[in-house]
Amino acid sequence: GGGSEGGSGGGATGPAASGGVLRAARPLPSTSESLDPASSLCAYEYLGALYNRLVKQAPDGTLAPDLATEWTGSADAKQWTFTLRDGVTFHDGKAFTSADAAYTLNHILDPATDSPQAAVLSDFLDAAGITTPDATTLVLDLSQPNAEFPSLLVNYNCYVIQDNSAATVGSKGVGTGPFKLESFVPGGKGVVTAYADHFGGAPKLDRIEFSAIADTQARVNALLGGQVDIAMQTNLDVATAKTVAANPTTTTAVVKAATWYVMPMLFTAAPFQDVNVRKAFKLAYDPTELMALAVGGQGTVAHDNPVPPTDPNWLDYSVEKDPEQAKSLLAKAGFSGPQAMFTSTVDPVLSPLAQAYQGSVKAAGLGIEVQTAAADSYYTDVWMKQPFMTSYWYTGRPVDQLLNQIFRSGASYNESMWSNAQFDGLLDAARAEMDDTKRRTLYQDAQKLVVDEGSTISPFFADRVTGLSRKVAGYSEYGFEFDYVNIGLSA
Amino acid sequence: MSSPLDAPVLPTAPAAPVRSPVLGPVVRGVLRSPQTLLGLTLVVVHVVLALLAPLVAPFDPVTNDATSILLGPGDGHLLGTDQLGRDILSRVLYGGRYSLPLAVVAAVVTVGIGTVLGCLAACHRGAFDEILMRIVDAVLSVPSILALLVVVSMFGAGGPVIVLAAVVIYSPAVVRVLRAAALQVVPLDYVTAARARGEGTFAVIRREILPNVVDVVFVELAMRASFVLLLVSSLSFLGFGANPPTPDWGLMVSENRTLLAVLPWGTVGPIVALATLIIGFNLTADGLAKIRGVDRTLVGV
Amino acid sequence: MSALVEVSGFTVTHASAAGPVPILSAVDLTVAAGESVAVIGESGSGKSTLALALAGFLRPGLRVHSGSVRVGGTDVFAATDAERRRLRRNRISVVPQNAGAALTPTLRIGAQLAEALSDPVRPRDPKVRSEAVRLLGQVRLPRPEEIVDRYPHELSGGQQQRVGIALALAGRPDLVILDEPTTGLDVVTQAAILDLLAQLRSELGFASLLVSHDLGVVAATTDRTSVLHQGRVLESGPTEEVLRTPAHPYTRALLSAIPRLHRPGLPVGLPGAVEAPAALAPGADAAPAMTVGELADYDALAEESRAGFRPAGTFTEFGATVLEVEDLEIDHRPRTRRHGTGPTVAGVSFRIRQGEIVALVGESGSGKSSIASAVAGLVPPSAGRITMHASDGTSEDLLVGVRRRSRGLRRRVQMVFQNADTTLNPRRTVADAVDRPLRLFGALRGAALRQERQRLLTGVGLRAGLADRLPGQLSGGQRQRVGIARALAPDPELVLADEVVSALDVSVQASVLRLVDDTRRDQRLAYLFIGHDLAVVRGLADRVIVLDKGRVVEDGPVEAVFGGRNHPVTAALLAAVLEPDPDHAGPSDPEAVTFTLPEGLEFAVIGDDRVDHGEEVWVEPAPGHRLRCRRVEARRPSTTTV
Amino acid sequence: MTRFLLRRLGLGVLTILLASVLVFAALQALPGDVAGQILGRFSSPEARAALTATLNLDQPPVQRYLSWLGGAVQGDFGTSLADGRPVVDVVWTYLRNSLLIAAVGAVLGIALAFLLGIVAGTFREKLPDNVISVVSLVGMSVPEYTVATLLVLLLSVSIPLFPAVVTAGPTASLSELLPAVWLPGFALAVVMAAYVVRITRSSVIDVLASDFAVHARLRGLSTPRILVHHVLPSAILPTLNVVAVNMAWLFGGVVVVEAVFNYPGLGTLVLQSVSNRDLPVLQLVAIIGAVAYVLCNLLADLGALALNPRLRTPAGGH
Ligand SMILES: Nc1ncnc2c1ncn2[C@@H]1O[C@H](COP(=O)(O)OP(=O)(O)OP(=O)(O)O)[C@@H](O)[C@H]1O
Ligand SMILES: Nc1ncnc2c1ncn2[C@@H]1O[C@H](COP(=O)(O)OP(=O)(O)OP(=O)(O)O)[C@@H](O)[C@H]1O
Ligand SMILES: [Mg+2]
Ligand SMILES: [Mg+2]
Repeated sequence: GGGSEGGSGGGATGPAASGGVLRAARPLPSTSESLDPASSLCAYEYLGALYNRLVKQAPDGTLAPDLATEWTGSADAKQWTFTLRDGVTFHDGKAFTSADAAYTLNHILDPATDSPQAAVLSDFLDAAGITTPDATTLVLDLSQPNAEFPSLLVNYNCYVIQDNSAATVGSKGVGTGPFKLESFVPGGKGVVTAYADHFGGAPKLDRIEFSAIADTQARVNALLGGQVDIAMQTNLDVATAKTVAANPTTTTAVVKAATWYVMPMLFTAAPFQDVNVRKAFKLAYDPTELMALAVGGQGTVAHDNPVPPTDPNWLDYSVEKDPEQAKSLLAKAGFSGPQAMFTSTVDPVLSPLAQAYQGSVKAAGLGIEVQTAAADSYYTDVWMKQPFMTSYWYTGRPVDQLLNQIFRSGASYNESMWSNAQFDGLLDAARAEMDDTKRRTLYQDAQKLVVDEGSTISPFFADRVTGLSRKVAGYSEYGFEFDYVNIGLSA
Repeated sequence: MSSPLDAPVLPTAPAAPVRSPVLGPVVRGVLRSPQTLLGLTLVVVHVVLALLAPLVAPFDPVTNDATSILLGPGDGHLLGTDQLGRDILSRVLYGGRYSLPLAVVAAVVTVGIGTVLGCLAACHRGAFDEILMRIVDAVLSVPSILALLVVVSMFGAGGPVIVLAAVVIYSPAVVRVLRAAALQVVPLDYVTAARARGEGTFAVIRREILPNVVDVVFVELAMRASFVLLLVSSLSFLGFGANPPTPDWGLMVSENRTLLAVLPWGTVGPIVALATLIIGFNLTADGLAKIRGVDRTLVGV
Repeated sequence: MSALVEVSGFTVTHASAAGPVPILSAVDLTVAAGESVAVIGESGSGKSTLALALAGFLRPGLRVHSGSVRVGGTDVFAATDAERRRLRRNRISVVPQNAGAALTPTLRIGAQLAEALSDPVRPRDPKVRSEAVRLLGQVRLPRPEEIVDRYPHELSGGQQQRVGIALALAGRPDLVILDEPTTGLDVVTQAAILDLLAQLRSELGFASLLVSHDLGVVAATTDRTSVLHQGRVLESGPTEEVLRTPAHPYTRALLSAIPRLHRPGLPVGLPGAVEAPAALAPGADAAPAMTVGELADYDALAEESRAGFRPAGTFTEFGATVLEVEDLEIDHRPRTRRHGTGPTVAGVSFRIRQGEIVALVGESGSGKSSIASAVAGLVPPSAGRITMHASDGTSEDLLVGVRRRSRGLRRRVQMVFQNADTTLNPRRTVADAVDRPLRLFGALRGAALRQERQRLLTGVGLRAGLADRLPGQLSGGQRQRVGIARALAPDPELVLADEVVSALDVSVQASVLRLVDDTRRDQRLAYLFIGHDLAVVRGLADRVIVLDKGRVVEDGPVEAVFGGRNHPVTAALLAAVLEPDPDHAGPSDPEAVTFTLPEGLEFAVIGDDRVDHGEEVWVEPAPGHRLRCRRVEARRPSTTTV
Repeated sequence: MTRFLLRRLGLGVLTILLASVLVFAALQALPGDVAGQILGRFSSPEARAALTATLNLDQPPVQRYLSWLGGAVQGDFGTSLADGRPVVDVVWTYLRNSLLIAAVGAVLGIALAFLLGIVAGTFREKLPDNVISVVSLVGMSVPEYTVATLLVLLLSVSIPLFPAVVTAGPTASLSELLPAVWLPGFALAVVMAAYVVRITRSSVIDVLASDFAVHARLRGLSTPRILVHHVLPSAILPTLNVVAVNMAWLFGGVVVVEAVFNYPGLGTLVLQSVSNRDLPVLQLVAIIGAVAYVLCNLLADLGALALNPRLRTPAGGH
């Protein structure tokens, strides 16, 4: 498993009184959003309230039981058996059985769903491999070994839905989670109310009212104006964090290393086909400076390793930055620049990041031209098309999924198009290895390859500073986990 | 007193030597109107600052400094620093270098096109006029935000695109205004005289019509330049403006707008710069238009 | 009994960089109750300023420097706002120069009258309304019950002027100020309005102050006259005395500059004001009086005016025909909508010889300008022929538009325009205006160009120093002369002069007219001269064409047309002319040279529907003098009024 | 007069038609892949291709325009590419919201502008005029989001009078929206008034200097009477067209103000739809904008007819 450590600050973490209404502001991904967890346009903030997964992530990054109480893999890492929780009921009163779990996986794999997670799971699993010997057992036969397979089910696309509910789940949101849906308007308001029969205990809150607010500043204004109690999935920049903390009614809490910022260099395009150029681009900058400028130092330096230090499989390895060597490498490669670097307002950190990088590499004689691309076509027209750009991912992906999805040759999200047979081989070997220690070594070797030869610059992991009302208590969030049961209002 | 025909009337003030019949009154008019003087001063100060920015700015506007992030005013940074540790005052001072030429070029191109088409329409009533006005109406009727987003999505951000967007959005309105102004002039005798001499349309426009609508042209230039400045800042707000780290005012405002409550100068500085330049443009144009004889603030469409 | 109005030592100034500049200088003026006083003077002499000051009004920018204006004992400028309002409502009223602009366009006539008749305003009160109707009746408006409900623009200019008078009379004023009450109107309407004012004054007994530069009007309607010049009253006295035996040399010069019907010919003009007057000396209450030298200058001017008079008919050396117009027809209506009334101009034929001035006269809208425009190629004629003959015997067709005429042909026909304000581009200097045709047609450059420009400007009597000025820095007369210089620049053969002096002050129009006369004498220029001032036409032109609704009703040599029995249209035009001379109050005697209309004919009148009844014939009482007549079919009495 | 109105209506229809062609052509030229925009960053290429085919985006543009036009004249504007609902329903939701703030902005803005413009024009070059002129000049010189942000900081964060943003989303009920329309309305009113004040002012000055205003004074009428009955109708006339253009702008150009207040109006819809490449929605929004423009101008013409009797009856004596 993987993940990041929960953290928080301010008075938001004390125990909550029971009862009350939490008003939550959330970003607006699309007006076509849906409550179907498998969908690429799922309404993320609702999922944890409405549904459960088979397994979830513990604060230390290891796997923890959710709807599955136990799981075991065969010695060849090709068969996984999940024992399911008994006595769990859906919001509509029906009992949760292995059929629902199997349906969920089939729904994800169904090409019609076009789930992003299908690409990850379909390498190992197809409908034939999913069997339910009894109501509380789910057996998965993989087409190839994967010792980390259960960690792939932590993904938020893998929330369990009811058998045969594909057509309705998008709007009805029937799950087993601590809250049940009262109303939902895509791109608009939605309300969930406490589900007293939740297997993990009834939530503290009576209800949560979600509203979608597209503009970050508007979300913060709503918080400051007392219209909402929490701005979810909103990283406050340094200045805003100050403003929010200074306001008598609001405070901030920190989610450590919540976002991984990355500058992919297109492996297939000039000038990055040349390993010297890639190395030079990585040697030339100062990650501490980048972190200080882009996120006000609020984060953890990454040293070009995409795996966060909180992950159990993390490799503590870094190459000393050296602008002089970068300069000579560039000269060796015959690169004189300047290099265009794309950024966009899709995330507020991208532009400062690009500018910080631009300023930092001046010492190595590397010229960068920052170009802002339209936010609405950034991920269609620039991403994986332009040689050099800024990008970001939420942390919380298990290491296996992270490396396979974003770094393996030909993987669909391999945004740098990096391709390295040795690296791919290490990943394959790790998947077949059931011994945890040996497997960790393999993953760490793969990380070293990424750092040394990879085509991505990963300066830092940024913490997420969340703004909330001082009334909020029991707030806890890390990775893709949000504690909906214990969050509430202070007495 | 030679002949009574050209004898000056008695009593008479000593005739002031008339040197330049055009510049003289303009200079005198400017000196006499405090608003115009203020406007002109604002514009001149902006132009001078833009030219001399490297000399007067205390810091380099694009050099990041991780050790002085988000400082308040003081300590050598008169207006404080921004998130990347850059001196806000220096960025404000440099800001004119980007916005000023852009606004001027966009305004000149827009008003140029609008003036030529507007005058042509006024001279050639009939089919040409009708068709042109229908097109102008149609373009005007398209919500400008849509036109703007289409242009920006098509061509990306940056200076030339802003000029193009300004032309698409503003020139139809300029055509209308100039056509209306030219229509006041076209029926006058001196235009008839020129046509009776057999002068070509462009000669008539250049020699007879244009000099008499320059006040309108001035006002339009100032107005469109202001609009472009505001457009650039709105575009930056929407993420289509200048490329960072250009010290553009609009970009600065949008970069620093979250700071408004804690470090207001990051936003207030560029807004003051922007507003003073716009006020300067407008006061100057109003003043010049008034000196040129007609107070036609009325011709805004 | 003390005077109704007492103006004493009244000086009005406007601020300038050099100090206060006087607009009125130590003016003294009295108006007794019931009296009619005239203020005359050139344009800009301060007549309107003085008149409006009696109502306690100064235009923005002007202020009282010294002296006072008392009306019925109240100092109007010392009075409070409320007192002044009361004064304006009850004692003094102003009849505007241009009632069309002085009536609020968005209010019905009835509402505007109600404002003057009731306080607080009760527009719907039937009593107020019937009073309004009565007032409109009093100013002789037909169907006043309908007119109260109309908006100003739904009335003709003459009717608007009557409404203006009604508004002025509503408060039963003691004094009515008439600021050029007829200037904007055509001669016939003007006569009617003046007549009405005279009648009303004898009915109601109010005093009046008439501002005018038209001495004919003054002579006909006022008891006393003050002559204003540069804001100073030069002389005052009984009107008859002032006009007959003016005491001041300036008045003499002014009076002799006016062309008169009974003494045909061209007088010498006055210079006309250009330069701004000097600022007041510190501590002075008014501008200094004229010096002895200045008085002597005006004396010399008056003397020159008498000696320099150029009687009509002294030039007869006409050359070959230059322009020939035959059966010209002009239709302004779009080709697709030509039903109803006929074309604007139809069946017009005439010819002009070298050195000849042919005048086109007729009421406003009769098509005079349209004909000139067609000759200039700016308006396409719908039928007929226009031909330009050259001295070498060749001729060219003028039917085509100006763009398709050869450069040579464009050079030979030039235009001079009516309005001195719009004839020159206000943004281009005098030199620019004259140079343009020189470059275009003469291909002159550099020194040759400057020399030729110089020659032209001197030729039209303009100092060399004026070349660099903008039109705004010239007087109206000077501007008009530049317009003429521009037309003469390409060395034309035919000049189309459309109302070239109508907008000018009488005092300066004389010099422009002499200029026209000079050029035809010296350069044998042919002129098509459009005018509505018959005294001017009589003094200048050789032949006259009288138009009515686009048709020629009479044409012939000036002496014949002005000296004999006329077509009723011509007669109406002549009857409306007022002479400033108390001895020659009316037009020349229509019965002086008589002729009898042949049996069975009557004068043809162009009906409003422009459909001709009966067969038309031309009657020629003398060689070259034609009158439009038609055969009487039924026993229809011949029409003599229009 | 009816002829005049009919002509204006005819020209209006022509304008709208022309605008629809222009917009359609421009939208065709937009780069980017509709399906990719709709399905998001994490969609598969196959799914995108399939969607392109279902949306008929592979047909030639002329044919698509004609079939769009065919539908449009029957009131069928197609379905939204983004969420599959009928475009009319989608747009109506946002239009309703826009109408709310446009109404607040227009009423407040016009009232404010006329009032200030008349005061400034009447007291020309005196203190009230100077103050108003400076304020309006500043008003038109600062970016609109500055005005909006200041309003939020002032009237919602510092003094919590109004909600800072709309939390209810596009389909919010009227009662949810009503408290939230004021701040955006104020912001729009301020932006709009800044221009109209200046025009009203100079128009009032012009009219006050006209013969009829001077003569009304010479007839001894009181100042309020002169201002209201004689000056006002003529002074407002030349501002009508500017007001009309500004009102039309309220229907589509207020995206920045909407963004600050998270207000779900047409501007937001345009922004979303451009990013989604939701052409049918954009096309309808453009048509609505054009209709608004034409209607506002028509309204201005009607206003001119009401104010100016010269337009009602052709001039001419009797
Ligand atoms: N507000 C003003 N400021 C400065 N000068 C003015 C102002 N109003 C009038 N004048 C000047 O005062 C002089 C007298 O003007 P006024 O209108 O009284 O002349 P007038 O005799 O009525 O002329 P006209 O016959 O052309 O009507 C003119 O030279 C004019 O330019
Ligand atoms: N370009 C035009 N289009 C349509 N009608 C016109 C045009 N020019 C003149 N008219 C009409 O033709 C008639 C004659 O006009 P014209 O200007 O020739 O008269 P005029 O005798 O010069 O009058 P005035 O003494 O007022 O100058 C008028 O009724 C006028 O309205
Ligand atoms: Mg006057
Ligand atoms: Mg005419």
